[in-house]
Amino acid sequence: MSRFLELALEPSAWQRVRSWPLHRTVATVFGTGMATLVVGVYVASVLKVLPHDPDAMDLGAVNALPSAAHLLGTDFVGRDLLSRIMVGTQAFFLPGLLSVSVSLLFGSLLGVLAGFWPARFDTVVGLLLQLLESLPKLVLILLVVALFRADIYLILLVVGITNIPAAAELLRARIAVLRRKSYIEAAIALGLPPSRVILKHVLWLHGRGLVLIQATIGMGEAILIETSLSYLGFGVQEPTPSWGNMVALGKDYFFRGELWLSTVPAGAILLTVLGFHLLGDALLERLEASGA
Amino acid sequence: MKCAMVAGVVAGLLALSASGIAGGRDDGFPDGGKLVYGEYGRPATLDPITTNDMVGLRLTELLFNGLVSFSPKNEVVPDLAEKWSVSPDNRVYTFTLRSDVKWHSKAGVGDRTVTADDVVGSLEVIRQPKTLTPLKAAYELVAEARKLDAQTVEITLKRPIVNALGRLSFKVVPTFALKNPDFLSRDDPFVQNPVGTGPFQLSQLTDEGDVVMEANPSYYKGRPHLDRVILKPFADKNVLTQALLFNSADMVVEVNSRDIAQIQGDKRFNLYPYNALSYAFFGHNYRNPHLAKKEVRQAITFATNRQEMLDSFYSGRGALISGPFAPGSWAYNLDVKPVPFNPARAKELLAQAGYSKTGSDGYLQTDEGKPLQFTLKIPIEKENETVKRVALAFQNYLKQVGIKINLEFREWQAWKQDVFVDHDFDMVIANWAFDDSADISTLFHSGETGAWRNNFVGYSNPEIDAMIVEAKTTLDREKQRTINQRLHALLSDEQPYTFLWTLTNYAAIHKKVRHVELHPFKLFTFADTWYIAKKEQ
Amino acid sequence: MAEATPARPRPARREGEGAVLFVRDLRTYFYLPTRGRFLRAVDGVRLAVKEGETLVLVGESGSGKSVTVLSVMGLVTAAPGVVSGRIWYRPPGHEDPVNLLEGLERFARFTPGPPVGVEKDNRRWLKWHEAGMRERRGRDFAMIFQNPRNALHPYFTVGQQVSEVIRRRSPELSAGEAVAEARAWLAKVHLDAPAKRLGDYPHNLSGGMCQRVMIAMALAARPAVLIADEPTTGLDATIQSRVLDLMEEMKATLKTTTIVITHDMGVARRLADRVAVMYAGRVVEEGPAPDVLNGRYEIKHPYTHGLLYAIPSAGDIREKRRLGTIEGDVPDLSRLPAGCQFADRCGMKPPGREHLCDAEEPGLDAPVPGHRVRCWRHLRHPSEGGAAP
Amino acid sequence: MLKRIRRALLREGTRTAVLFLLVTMAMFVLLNLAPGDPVALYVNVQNLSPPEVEAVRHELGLDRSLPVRYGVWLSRLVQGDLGHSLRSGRPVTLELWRTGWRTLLLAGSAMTLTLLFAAVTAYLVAMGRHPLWASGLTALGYVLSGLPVFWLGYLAIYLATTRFHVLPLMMGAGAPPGNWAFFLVPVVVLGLGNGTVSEVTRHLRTHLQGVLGEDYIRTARAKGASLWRHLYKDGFVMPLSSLLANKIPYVLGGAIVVEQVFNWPGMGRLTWQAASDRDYPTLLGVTLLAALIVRTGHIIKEAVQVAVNPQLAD
Repeated sequence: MSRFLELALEPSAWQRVRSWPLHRTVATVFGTGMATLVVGVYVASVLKVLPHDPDAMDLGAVNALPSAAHLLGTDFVGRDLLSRIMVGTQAFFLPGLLSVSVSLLFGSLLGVLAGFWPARFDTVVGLLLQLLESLPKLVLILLVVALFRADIYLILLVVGITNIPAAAELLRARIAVLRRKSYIEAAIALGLPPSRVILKHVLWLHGRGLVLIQATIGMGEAILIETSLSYLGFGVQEPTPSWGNMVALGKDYFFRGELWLSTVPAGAILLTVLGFHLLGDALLERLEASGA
Repeated sequence: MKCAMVAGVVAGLLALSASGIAGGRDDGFPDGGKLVYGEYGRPATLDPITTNDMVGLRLTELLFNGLVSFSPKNEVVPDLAEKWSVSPDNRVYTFTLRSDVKWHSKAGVGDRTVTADDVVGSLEVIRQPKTLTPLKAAYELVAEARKLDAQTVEITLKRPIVNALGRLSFKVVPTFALKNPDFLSRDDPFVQNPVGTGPFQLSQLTDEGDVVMEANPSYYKGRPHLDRVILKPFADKNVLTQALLFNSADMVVEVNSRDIAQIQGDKRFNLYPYNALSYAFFGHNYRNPHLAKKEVRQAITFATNRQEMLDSFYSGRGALISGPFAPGSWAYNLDVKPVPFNPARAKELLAQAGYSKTGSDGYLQTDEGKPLQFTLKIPIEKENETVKRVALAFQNYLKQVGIKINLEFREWQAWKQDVFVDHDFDMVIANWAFDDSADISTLFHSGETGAWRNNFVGYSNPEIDAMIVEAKTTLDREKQRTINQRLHALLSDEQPYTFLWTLTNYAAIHKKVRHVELHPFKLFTFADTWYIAKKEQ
Repeated sequence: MAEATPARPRPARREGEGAVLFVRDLRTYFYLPTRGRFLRAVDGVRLAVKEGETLVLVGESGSGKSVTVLSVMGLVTAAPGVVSGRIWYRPPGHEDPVNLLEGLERFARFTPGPPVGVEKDNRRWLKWHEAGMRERRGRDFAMIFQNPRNALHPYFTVGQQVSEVIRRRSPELSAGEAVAEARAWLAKVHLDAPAKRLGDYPHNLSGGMCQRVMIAMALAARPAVLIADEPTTGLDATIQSRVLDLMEEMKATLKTTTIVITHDMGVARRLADRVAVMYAGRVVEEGPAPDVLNGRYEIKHPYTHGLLYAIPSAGDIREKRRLGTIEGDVPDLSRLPAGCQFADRCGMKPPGREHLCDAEEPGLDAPVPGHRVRCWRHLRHPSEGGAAP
Repeated sequence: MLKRIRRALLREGTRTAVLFLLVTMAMFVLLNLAPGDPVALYVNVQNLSPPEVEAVRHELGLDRSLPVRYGVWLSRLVQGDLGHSLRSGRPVTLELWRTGWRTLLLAGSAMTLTLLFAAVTAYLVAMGRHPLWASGLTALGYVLSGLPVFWLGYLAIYLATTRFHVLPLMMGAGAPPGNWAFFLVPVVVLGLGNGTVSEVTRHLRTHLQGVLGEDYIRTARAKGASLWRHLYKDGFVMPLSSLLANKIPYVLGGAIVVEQVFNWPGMGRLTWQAASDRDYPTLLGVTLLAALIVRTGHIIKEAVQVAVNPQLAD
């Protein structure tokens, strides 16, 4: 009860409370919805539940606008856009998860080290993270792609690695806050092994949100990175459909006014990334509001 | 395609080509005006020796001359050499140079004329192992180059060959201007700041990557009409077309086939077709037991609707071909007709070859009960998406007859490694660009199957080998033709390649530029005669 | 604003005779979007502070005392804060008081009781009100906050923060002079080595020092009304009493009209001339400090009684402990019961008349002059005749 | 204060030096893990016999051992010599020099735009001003962050050409005079389309709200002092400086794509070109320069924050 009055003293608090139902609820609902949809579509595509064969061409009807036969129209060799978009989820789904798990795994490891034993690890970990931060993602990816091969898993592995700092920093900050929380100190004082304390209190109680956030951010990024690379010619290669190479190929017809071809996948990207972003931000805000 | 670009350069520098209307500028056309032409990508180097892409090749055409050049009718015409004589055994060529050809006046070069030393030097530089140049192979045929006097050069060949003059059209560079006179490598300043004899001279290389060239006032054929020619590199083909449409460029050397219609409709531009003596093909790796079977190769060709692809991907701008020779070359056998599209026949052939059982997945089965499938390796073509489409369509066609094609896109360097060294592929899609000597020995002779050799499909057939050698060694043009015609017929039946088509490229040039003539792939050979009417400058 | 007032009805003035600040029927509600209801943080508070006297507001946290003064300061700008009522303030040297909530009606149609103040209009009013109040803050009113460490800006030196106030009060002073005066003020609040402190940042100072700086800063404004919100909260015991010493001293020397907010009866004892006890957004008892704080004095609101017997040791600033001593908890301010707000925690309902407590809330009335209380024990319902028991 | 800054710079500088060494090593190892024969870059290997290839390899010093090559390269690097581009033969340093500043111009302006957009939006939201604009801008930020940057670029060009009949390309020598679109459009596209706008905005907003909730802001208002004076340092300077430092890599990455679309002859195109050619020295140079830029950003941030926030001093 008294919390409300303390809140009453700080304007921002009211802003937050107020923005709760409007922004956050909508965001969370939309975000969750999109995420579920994407997963659903992914599963469907894996189970081959598709309106058309994504590779079946119809050179008679290329760059067709939506019709009953092709709900989203067809591409430059008359393949069904809807089917390809559905299958396109496979291009980033697992690789995206890979990159997310990489960044989370090492991120939380480093984060915990730096968070709990700053004296011992802060400098080392910090240096390591800064090393990763110092290398612009895309430059690094181009480097790797040129050196090895344009494999989406490889690319997103790199993305995952470059995302380690973000995850680590988030967790480190959380822990730094939590360590000052009496119950952690108490737990440690009570002689519980720090590892247990970390796992239970930090990772489990406070890390769950973190995982989700990283996941949402990582997925959104995975899609956009793949898209940029497709434009540069290093992305997922035809005929395997990816939203990226669909936009990239569609762009060739852009200036001729045939915007549809690249706008459909671009729209898919927008909705998905938007969904992930909103979800992630909502979660993050909740985490910030609840935490510290 | 890039493969073509490399092969094309080799070819390009050997090829017969036509030269500008000789004689000075008494044609009464006005001087002045500038021409901005858009290229996809910037040239790595600006000299004729180390450059290894088409952009550079076209550029050096503006900056340099060779001993001999060619008329539009493909006759060898004098260029730097005003006359020459050939020894009875066709091995020794003696050139007499013009005495009035000046190097571009540049700091450090001063005002020097072209001498025999330059010619001999250039040849030596090309042949010198330290020099990094794609031309090397082309000049292995030269035994020795000697300077007789300041204006006379004697070039001795290892063996007499047909059309030797054509091959001696290499660009002459001022060896005295090189950092190191006996070889040329890319860290030599010369490659970025070349000095030549051509109608235009390099004035600057802007930070934007534009290559700005100015008229060479003392060009021996007389000052070219255009004041400036500017090469403008672009990073995005679609944007390149936009640049043309928005007057940011007066010329695009190779128009996107999908943009041709739009430009055709535009009153401001002329489209100039030019036909690089080149063709595209699917190469079948004989090391694959299935592809080693003639029926399979034939079936694949029968199953592929090449005309439909040509029409839908290249808007029909080109022609189907039937054999290994450069279309339009004298060796090409017009009596052999391209294999028609006939899936039924393809199925028969496959059945004959022993593939009749169809698996659950709808693909034909091999004896091991695996689906009949091949891996098609495609170089990643950032500059040409259409190749992707061809590959896709091909995959689709073969699916109809029950052959499974796995597409594998490889980054360019890796692709070359796989194809030319490791021979790790079942099929490749590639493209040969030719010189007119119609020498296909490197493509199908069994002795050419090693690493970095051109017979990467591993085709081996004593009969063919014999014919190739015979055609190479004979000096009788007629005999050569008949042999080649037979070769053509045989190979088109053998189908070591699925021969696709030869494409017609289009250059789009603003109408204000007049008197435009284009060389098949060097384009700018006659640029010195182009002009822009006074009022349009 | 002064021009606008003569038109106003004057009963207000007769009531708050001679008061520098007279708050009447002040209501501050917050809209809770999640609940779709209003939170009645302050619900019809009535207060009067006379020239030079010190009024102490006591009550548990959540009783609305802080919000009351913040409303007076006009610091509850956060929409959807809805403020209503009258705050009569007589600037020094003026005859007529001005209503600080001037013009409220013009923006928000606002009837006492549940507000219908449309949020948008309310925001417009707040803007308008803010403009007026900014002028007064730091001149007519100055404030001392709890947790001085956080209340001082970490990025500015003590000197900057104090002299800022001084220059605002008297702009004619040069920066140098302002700093000099700031130094003087720091000396007045017994900050050791004031000259050196001027250049220090808050994080260089101890909590006690910070509070002294806060006090210096507030006093330096020479305000007509000084408001101290829990001045000792967030300090440890010894420091607390020193700060209180200081405040007593300042009260004696400067005679500033002061409102002190505290939950600590000890603080009230030391500083108060008058005391107002707040509960659930209302004043439940108000009168001279000695009477109200005297446990044996018979006129007493049960809640005050509870507080008195729950006086924490000076050291103990943990609210939980104190709350524990009065059974039950503060009612949900967004869903208030019909009768007396304290009824369900009250242990001393008037025998035989308990029904009143749950039926109807008593008004704040004076069984004896100058001492008001809101309790049926001391008041009689219109329904029952005769004098108070 | 100057002393504080100097100390901070020193600290940050040394760290940067260490990082730099690490980066170079990492790069070098990575480059040498690569398959394929670098010689193929210099020459069309098809036309060379194996011994000739070997000769070239030796010529280029590609046959020496890794550590040796690294050592040599590093010592040269210290003297500002990054070797020659395998593609053009020009010194890499020169290439970086002539392209670098363009990319800095592009990325810098874009970054400024991003932060400006975020700052305005965050301010409006946090202060509850012009709620319509606030939510509008927020929404816009989210949408822009969700779209592929090159698609936005194409859209921009399409609109510019069809609606306004200008071609927003870096045209250099052939440029029609006074064509500013070529500068503005890419900057806007990169500035709003680099995918970080929404995140930056959100971060800034929450931070700002936090600061507005601080006691000392309430104190300031109680003093009647100007809110801005007490707000800008903690509310804007601090977060903006760290955001600037943290987001540089993203903008540099986006620049690669945007430069490609708008024919902007900067480092991005150099990178792309080098990547497609396996131009080792250039790639190394680019990566190092990029890292250097990022670190510089951090140094600046460090200096600013120490200058603003006395607590960081000790």
